[in-house]
Amino acid sequence: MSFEPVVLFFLLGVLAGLLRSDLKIPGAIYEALSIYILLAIGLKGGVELAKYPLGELVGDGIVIVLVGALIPLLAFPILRYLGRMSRPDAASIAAHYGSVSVVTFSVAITLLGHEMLDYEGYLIVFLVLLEMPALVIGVILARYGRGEVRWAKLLHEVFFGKSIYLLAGGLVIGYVAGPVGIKPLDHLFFDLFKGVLALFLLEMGLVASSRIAALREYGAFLAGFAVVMPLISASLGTLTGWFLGFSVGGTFLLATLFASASYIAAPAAMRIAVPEANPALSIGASLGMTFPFNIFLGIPIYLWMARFIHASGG
Amino acid sequence: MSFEPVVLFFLLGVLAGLLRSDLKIPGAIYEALSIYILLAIGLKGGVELAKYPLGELVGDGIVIVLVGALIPLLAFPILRYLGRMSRPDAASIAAHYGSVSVVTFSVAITLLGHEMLDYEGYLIVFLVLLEMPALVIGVILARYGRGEVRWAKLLHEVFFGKSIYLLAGGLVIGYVAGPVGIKPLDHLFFDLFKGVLALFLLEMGLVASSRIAALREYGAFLAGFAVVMPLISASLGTLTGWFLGFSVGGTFLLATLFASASYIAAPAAMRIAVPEANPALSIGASLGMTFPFNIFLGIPIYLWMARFIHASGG
Amino acid sequence: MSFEPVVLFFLLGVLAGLLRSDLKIPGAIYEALSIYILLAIGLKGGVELAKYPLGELVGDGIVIVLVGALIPLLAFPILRYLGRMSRPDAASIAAHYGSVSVVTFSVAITLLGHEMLDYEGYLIVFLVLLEMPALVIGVILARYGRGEVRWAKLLHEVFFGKSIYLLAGGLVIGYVAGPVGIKPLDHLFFDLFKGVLALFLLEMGLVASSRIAALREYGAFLAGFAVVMPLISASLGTLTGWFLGFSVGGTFLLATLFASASYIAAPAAMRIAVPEANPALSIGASLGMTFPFNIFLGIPIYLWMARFIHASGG
Amino acid sequence: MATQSMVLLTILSEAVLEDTLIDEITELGATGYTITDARGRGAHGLRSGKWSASGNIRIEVIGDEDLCQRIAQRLKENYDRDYGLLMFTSRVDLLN
Amino acid sequence: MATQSMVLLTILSEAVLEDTLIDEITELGATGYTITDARGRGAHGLRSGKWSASGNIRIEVIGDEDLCQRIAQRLKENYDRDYGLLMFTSRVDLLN
Amino acid sequence: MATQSMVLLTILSEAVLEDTLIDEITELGATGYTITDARGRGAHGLRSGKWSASGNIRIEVIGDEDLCQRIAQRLKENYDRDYGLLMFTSRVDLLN
Ligand SMILES: Nc1ncnc2c1ncn2[C@@H]1O[C@H](COP(=O)(O)O)[C@@H](O)[C@H]1O
Ligand SMILES: Nc1ncnc2c1ncn2[C@@H]1O[C@H](COP(=O)(O)O)[C@@H](O)[C@H]1O
Ligand SMILES: Nc1ncnc2c1ncn2[C@@H]1O[C@H](COP(=O)(O)O)[C@@H](O)[C@H]1O
Ligand code: NA
Ligand code: NA
Ligand code: NA
Repeated sequence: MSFEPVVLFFLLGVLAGLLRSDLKIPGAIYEALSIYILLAIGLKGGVELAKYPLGELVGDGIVIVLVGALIPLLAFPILRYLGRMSRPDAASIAAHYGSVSVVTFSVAITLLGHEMLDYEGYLIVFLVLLEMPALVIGVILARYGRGEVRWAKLLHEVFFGKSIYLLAGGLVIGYVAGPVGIKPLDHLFFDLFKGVLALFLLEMGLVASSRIAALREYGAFLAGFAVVMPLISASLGTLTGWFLGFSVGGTFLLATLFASASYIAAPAAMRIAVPEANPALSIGASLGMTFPFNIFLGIPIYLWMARFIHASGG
Repeated sequence: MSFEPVVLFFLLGVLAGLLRSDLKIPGAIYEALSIYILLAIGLKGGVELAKYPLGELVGDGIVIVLVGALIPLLAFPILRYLGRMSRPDAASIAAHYGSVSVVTFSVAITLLGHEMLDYEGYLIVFLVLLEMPALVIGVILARYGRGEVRWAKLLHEVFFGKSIYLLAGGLVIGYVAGPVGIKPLDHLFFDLFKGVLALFLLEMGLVASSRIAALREYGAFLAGFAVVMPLISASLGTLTGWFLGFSVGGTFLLATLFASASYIAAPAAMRIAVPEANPALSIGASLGMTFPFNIFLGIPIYLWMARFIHASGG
Repeated sequence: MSFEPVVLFFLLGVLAGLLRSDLKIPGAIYEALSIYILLAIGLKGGVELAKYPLGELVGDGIVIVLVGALIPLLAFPILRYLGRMSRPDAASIAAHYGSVSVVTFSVAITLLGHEMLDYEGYLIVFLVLLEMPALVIGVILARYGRGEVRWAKLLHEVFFGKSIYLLAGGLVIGYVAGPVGIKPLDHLFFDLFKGVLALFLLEMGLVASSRIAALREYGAFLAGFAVVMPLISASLGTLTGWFLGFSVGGTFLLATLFASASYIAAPAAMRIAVPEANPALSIGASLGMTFPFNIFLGIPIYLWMARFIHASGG
Repeated sequence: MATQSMVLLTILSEAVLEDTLIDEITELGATGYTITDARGRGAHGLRSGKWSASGNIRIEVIGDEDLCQRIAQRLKENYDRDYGLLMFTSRVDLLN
Repeated sequence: MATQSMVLLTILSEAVLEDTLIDEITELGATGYTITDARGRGAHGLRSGKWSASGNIRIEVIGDEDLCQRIAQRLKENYDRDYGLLMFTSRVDLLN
Repeated sequence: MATQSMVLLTILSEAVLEDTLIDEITELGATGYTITDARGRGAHGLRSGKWSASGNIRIEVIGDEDLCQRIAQRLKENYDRDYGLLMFTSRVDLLN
């Protein structure tokens, strides 16, 4: 089985929350861990990106972004008409599922190391590129035909919100400095990465345990959505990766990217741009349900899917 | 001499406090450092434990826990009748000395690395196992014959208080993941351990310097107790280790475990379960006196004791 | 060109501030990063110092401290008479420029590693030794002939203020423990140094971006001073290093030391000792202008100066 | 603008009691509360906040006279003897 | 000692609104403000402060009756429906 | 429930003055105080709390009218000119 010990830290955090342990990770540490993870992933992506001729990536990039943009457009009618949710809620949740989760992605990369599978390193760029269209589509869905949109605020939040800003900043620094220039930073940003990820998952578990309760209040539909939607998105991702001729590792990563839902960047952006949406719903679904589903069950499934399509599709 | 440079950081902290330097380690950092140390020690213990057949350890374990339970039972009458302390104070202090200190233990392990001595790795488990009986005995001593005990709260605090929870959680994760699974976390949790311990000792020094004053108010008896009690406990530990056929390193570690007094887990539990005890007394003694005594003088003495009993007892 | 990737993190921080990103580094993390950097530099200096016979360094030390003391004495009349600043403001700014910046120094050391140039390791000691005379001279300049000086408070702040205290404490521990004793701390304090410096520069960038505005209010004179003064001081440092027979690396480091201006230790000390000086002026100049000037332009210039004087002065 | 006269109860106590006090306050019917981290000194000595167990918290509860009285009564009975605790009320005008 | 009677407006709201609220307050003419980090519970549920997006802030503004009324009015209109928000005033004597 | 009418003095000032102000307050006879970390803006400009030297503190002292006046007087004389400082009092009912 594709088992990754770091996810045990998530369980430890969830249990601490459910058992009402007095374990708390101070807010300042949470901020520091997420700054670290965003920068480290960005730097890694930038170093990888430097290995490829940028021009050749444009075609693949457009395909990936376009297919990615289908996800919120698919999620919205499900939520609005099947789930009978209010328009702002449906739009906000759709934006969360169109966005991506850096931590889910990190767990997937960690697993690839474990399984010694290569992957197309520049995929990290899509952590940045998939965020923006999803959020913009979410806002359009919420506002279409009614009231003005705070576009300036939203776009500012999308580009200069700390998640995207740090990821993109790391990408640029990694790209400019290259593997040699980054070398002295390797000890901090690469060697320690998995350990820090473990600590971050502990924190995520603590937070998620309080979100599971919130989710329960909103019934079975949302919980079901939070499990089925990632499977749909992952299937889209698997097909896209295979269509673009990616390796097994790359196909798996793209599926995971599509399947993951944001719980850091999207909540902040939606709170500003669609404030009438209830954040407990979107965060409850993405963090309380989809995130644990992905790291425990989804990721092994997506790896199996990538292997299956490569074996049979050959 | 068995000299460990990390203890100089403790001195640096104490001096900063005494000289009224404006050096402060923010609370959030203190929390983060202690979460790190508890998890790292737990993980190390779990990995070690996986090397032994659990069944064979049960016998030794029972002996150690039973002898360990003698410590608070011994300390209580000394404090109550020799020291004329109130029943709750005597009981609370007894519980602190029956409990153990993770940091003292870490300094001892660090010294063993320095001296290149092996030890029975599963001893780390007793950081968890010795805590519980000591705290329960403390509460019984405080309450015996008077008023009800908040058992539910106490037991919750004992098992799910963050110290025990993180140690035990780390143990389980380390045990499940094993040396190979833990490998990618080594950079964070093992390589950096000693450096982080140095920073934690700096903080401990700052805190201890403010506790020494508190201790002074309560006179010579408590200060004497805080030095003599560890020597008694360490002797018990040395005999027990030798009786169980431990190596020199293991005997020394057990002596240090017994000799150490808690200043993280026990204060929190006693504040809830025996609130009428004055926390300044127990923390003053354990952190202001016993902790520095142990890391500067006690640890070299206990190592000498272990070597002596092995040389002569052979 | 002598380009050091870590300075890109400073740019990232400045941009985040100017673009009003919501990126914030929590205060507790800022404190922790600076404690780390001060201790790490101190430890490194102590280990280096242990390699030299202390006695032989005294002569060089006196020369360096005396020349260093010229800097505030030079800066004061420029600020007071050319810049028409109030006496307290001129004195406080002079003290900042007489003091030194640990982070600028760290960037310089990092560059030497990059360029594989050796240097006289004990120069780290002057991070401590140059601070004191500059602050005392600053206070005398502010108070000369008017009102009493809070000497006790000032001297306490100078010696036990956390910057000097941690640097000096690290020096002593590094010296006492020596390279072998420090070895187990290397992973934390040396391997991670450059990565932590990158994070600290990110934070510095955030802070500096808010200071640049403050500087603008006070016009061109101060901005000019903040660029010209480091060049004067660096020239003094280059000559001194060359006169003392330092290597190219050592000459360069001394020039950088002289050229750097304090924005951690000096502001705290001046706020206590010369409270009527406006801190926005001194911090605006030293952090908003001189610090970025030094790390982007100054440091390459000073390296060129050191090489030039060694090539031609041979 | 319509305002409503209410009572603001401020509670200063030990951080270790946070969950316990919140349970009491909620049980007695408060519709909300606000907590900030604090440090300080009082009859129970210095609470420096330097390490986790030594911090204080500052709880604010807005409610009617009766609610605030009941909360203060309960906390006084259960915690005043053994823990650092200070409580005071003032009149405020609620604006929303 | 000369004192001046003023109004203290206390605003409890979501941390994510910090910059926005400060812009509003400044625009309406406040000469200053003070912010502390907080957590709490209210009609919008638990705001645990456990992670960045879930914290509250507590803003204090000292001003005259009129300023405080205008600020409260504006915030009520713009944020009360969609965000956690509680505002109250009290009389204080300014000492400097 | 027996209550006692007291004065609450709130002091907003620079974090760097913490030890100094506490010494003054204690010397003048306060039996206790409570401190929280803060940030803000006033006549001395923005104090963002972004880095150590730029934070504010918020000190609360409960005492009688006279004590609070004496503290305010002393702080005004010694620190008002050169440091960020704002002080105000209000009446509170002490409950324990
Ligand atoms: N006179 C006072 N003024 C302001 N805060 C106080 C005062 N006395 C006590 N406190 C606060 O209340 C907490 C508990 O008080 P005590 O029970 O007196 O130790 C202290 O740690 C302070 O934070
Ligand atoms: N009754 C109350 N007493 C004190 N603080 C409250 C109260 N109700 C709400 N709050 C605070 O105001 C914030 C927003 O309130 P709400 O809009 O009711 O969710 C909460 O998160 C609390 O911090
Ligand atoms: N009008 C105000 N309302 C609330 N807080 C203020 C006000 N003016 C100043 N402050 C606070 O008091 C501190 C010092 O004020 P000042 O001396 O005016 O710079 C500021 O940093 C703010 O935290
Ligand atoms: Na997605
Ligand atoms: Na013990
Ligand atoms: Na200088």
